[in-house]
Amino acid sequence: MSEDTKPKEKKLFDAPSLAEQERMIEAVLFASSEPITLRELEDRLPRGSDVGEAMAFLRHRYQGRGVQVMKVGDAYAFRTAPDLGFLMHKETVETRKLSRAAIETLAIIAYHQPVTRAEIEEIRGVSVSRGTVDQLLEMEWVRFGRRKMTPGRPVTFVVTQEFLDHFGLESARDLPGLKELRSAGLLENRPLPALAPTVGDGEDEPEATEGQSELFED
Amino acid sequence: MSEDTKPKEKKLFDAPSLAEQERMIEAVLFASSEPITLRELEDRLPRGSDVGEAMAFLRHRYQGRGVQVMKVGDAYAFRTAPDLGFLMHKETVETRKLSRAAIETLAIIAYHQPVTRAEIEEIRGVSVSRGTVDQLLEMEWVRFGRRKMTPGRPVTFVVTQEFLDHFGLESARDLPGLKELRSAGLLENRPLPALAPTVGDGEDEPEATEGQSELFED
Amino acid sequence: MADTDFVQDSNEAAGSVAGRLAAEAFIIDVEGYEGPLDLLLSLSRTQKVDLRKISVLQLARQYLDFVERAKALRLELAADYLVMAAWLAFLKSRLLLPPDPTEEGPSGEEMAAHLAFQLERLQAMRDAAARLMGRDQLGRDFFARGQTHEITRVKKVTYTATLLDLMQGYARTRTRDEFRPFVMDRDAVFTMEEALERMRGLIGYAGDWGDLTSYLPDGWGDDPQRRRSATAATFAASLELVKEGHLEIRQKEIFAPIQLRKKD
Repeated sequence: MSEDTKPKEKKLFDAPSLAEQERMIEAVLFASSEPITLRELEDRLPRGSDVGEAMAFLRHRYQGRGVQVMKVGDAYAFRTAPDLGFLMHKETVETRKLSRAAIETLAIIAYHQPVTRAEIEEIRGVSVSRGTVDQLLEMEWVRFGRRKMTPGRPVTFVVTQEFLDHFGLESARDLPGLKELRSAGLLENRPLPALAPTVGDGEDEPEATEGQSELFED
Repeated sequence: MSEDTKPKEKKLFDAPSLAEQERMIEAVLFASSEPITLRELEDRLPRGSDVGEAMAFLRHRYQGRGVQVMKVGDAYAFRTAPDLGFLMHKETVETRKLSRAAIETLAIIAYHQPVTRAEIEEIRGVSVSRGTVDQLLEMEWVRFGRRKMTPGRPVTFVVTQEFLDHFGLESARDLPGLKELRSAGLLENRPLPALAPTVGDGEDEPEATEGQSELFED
Repeated sequence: MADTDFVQDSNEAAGSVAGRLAAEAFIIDVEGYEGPLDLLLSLSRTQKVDLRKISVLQLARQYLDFVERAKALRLELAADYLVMAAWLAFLKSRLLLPPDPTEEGPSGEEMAAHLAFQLERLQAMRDAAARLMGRDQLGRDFFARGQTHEITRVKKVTYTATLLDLMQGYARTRTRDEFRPFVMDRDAVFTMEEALERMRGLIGYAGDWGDLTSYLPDGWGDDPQRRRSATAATFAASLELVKEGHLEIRQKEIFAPIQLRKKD
């Protein structure tokens, strides 16, 4: 009898219980900044610990939990359960006004669709940056239309259903025409800057208005 | 029949099961080294989650484990069980050596908060060097509290959540021996008899009790 | 008692090696105290009693002895040590002399009680500090998650524009073509081009001198603003036609009517 119990006692003295070993592994794994191998665990835990078995228990314990013990190469680490990865992203939504260039490009696409980049540039009188179009595409307000049957077969842009939804339009044809814009006073709002390019050198006019507004500000 | 099942489905849709909420909290808490408030958890979890209840389950689950859910102020964090500290790599720990003056000042702030510099000086009997308070502020163990409603409206100091977190305290009320000190009158800021020899100018004391009640408010 | 002996001892030993060593130790001690209260607390330990039962009178004597010794050794004591010495000397006299009923201010006992309270409170804070530092500490005894998976903050920027923005934007791009017609649409403006076109059609019938005003288009003569615009445009157009050699123009005197006729 006593001979039977002796080795057990000895073992108990040498190493903590398996449950305790499991706790230890849990703590070490948790606090470590890198995955830990069984070898390293063995070095850290009291001598006589059966790290492999304790690890098996621990892995089992975390099965189906929000975090799991994953094997990374021959090391182990706690990892968020894959199905909960979405919790690790925090989305902050910030609403910004669309840039003037983007609005103008969007407007041209809406009024002239399907329209090529070259046509947009011709209407705007300036080149359209890639970023501007990309942004509109990303917002899903604009998408690619059919290619034009002209030399080079350029792609065209058209507005999307999302665009129409956003602006409360049933179709792009519902966009107010120039006459309506004018009668709504929209063309009168900024006549001088808009006039600038037509004047020729286009430098006198904007300066003039700037000068005036400065006068008023001062 | 269909009317019976509808509300259930609705609820299922609104929020995941409590077990699932627990998993989610577990994942979020595990991922962060900083304590997270219930409020923040609520923001992260699907709407309709009962974060408080899920937290209670989670805390229970980790009782006695190698890692535990600690309450820090009104936030929660996973921390390794204190009894397993011996397993960790000590060399990674470099707690800044605090001077005796800094430690004393910290204790005075913790036990007497909110406390003014003059009050600290009165208790210690020496002037508090700027560096001492700066160090505590820099460590984020101490921050400015409300100004006192006494002449000069001096600023006060209080301890922070980081302080609580560092010392494993749920709240400032759990400071060791706080009750005994209070009942022995040692947290009072007694008015000095005339000809006071001490550094502090001994502001009058409606604040002494106010300070302690604030401990409970927080 | 013991301490007065001590002082005498050191006085006797002054000059000897032992005395110098004692003096050195004393200097180190002085530097080791954080102010008078710290020194008092340290001195109070020699009484080996509970701080509540401390003899403040004895403590005052100990302190004053200390200061005397420092003076004897010509040590510079900080001012607050001397202030405390003065206060304790005063306290000592109050405690020793029978209370003077005419005297104002706190009694010796009250002052002594307060000093005892201060010492006890300082000691309590020191104990509290020790207990605090003796607690399990984060990063020393318990640990935070080593491998954090901090929340990636996805900043999602949504852009908005109103229909008005869109229309204004379009208007901006289109005013290049449309602005000029728009100006002409203003009904009070008669442009030179219009006048020129009109005049070209009319000069064939202008065989004799006729007033410029008779060439104004119908309906432009009544409203002053319209008349002004039409007159100016017609006059400019006339000059253009004169330049081209189609027309002659004259004016008899300043402000007299301008007259035109076809040039053959």
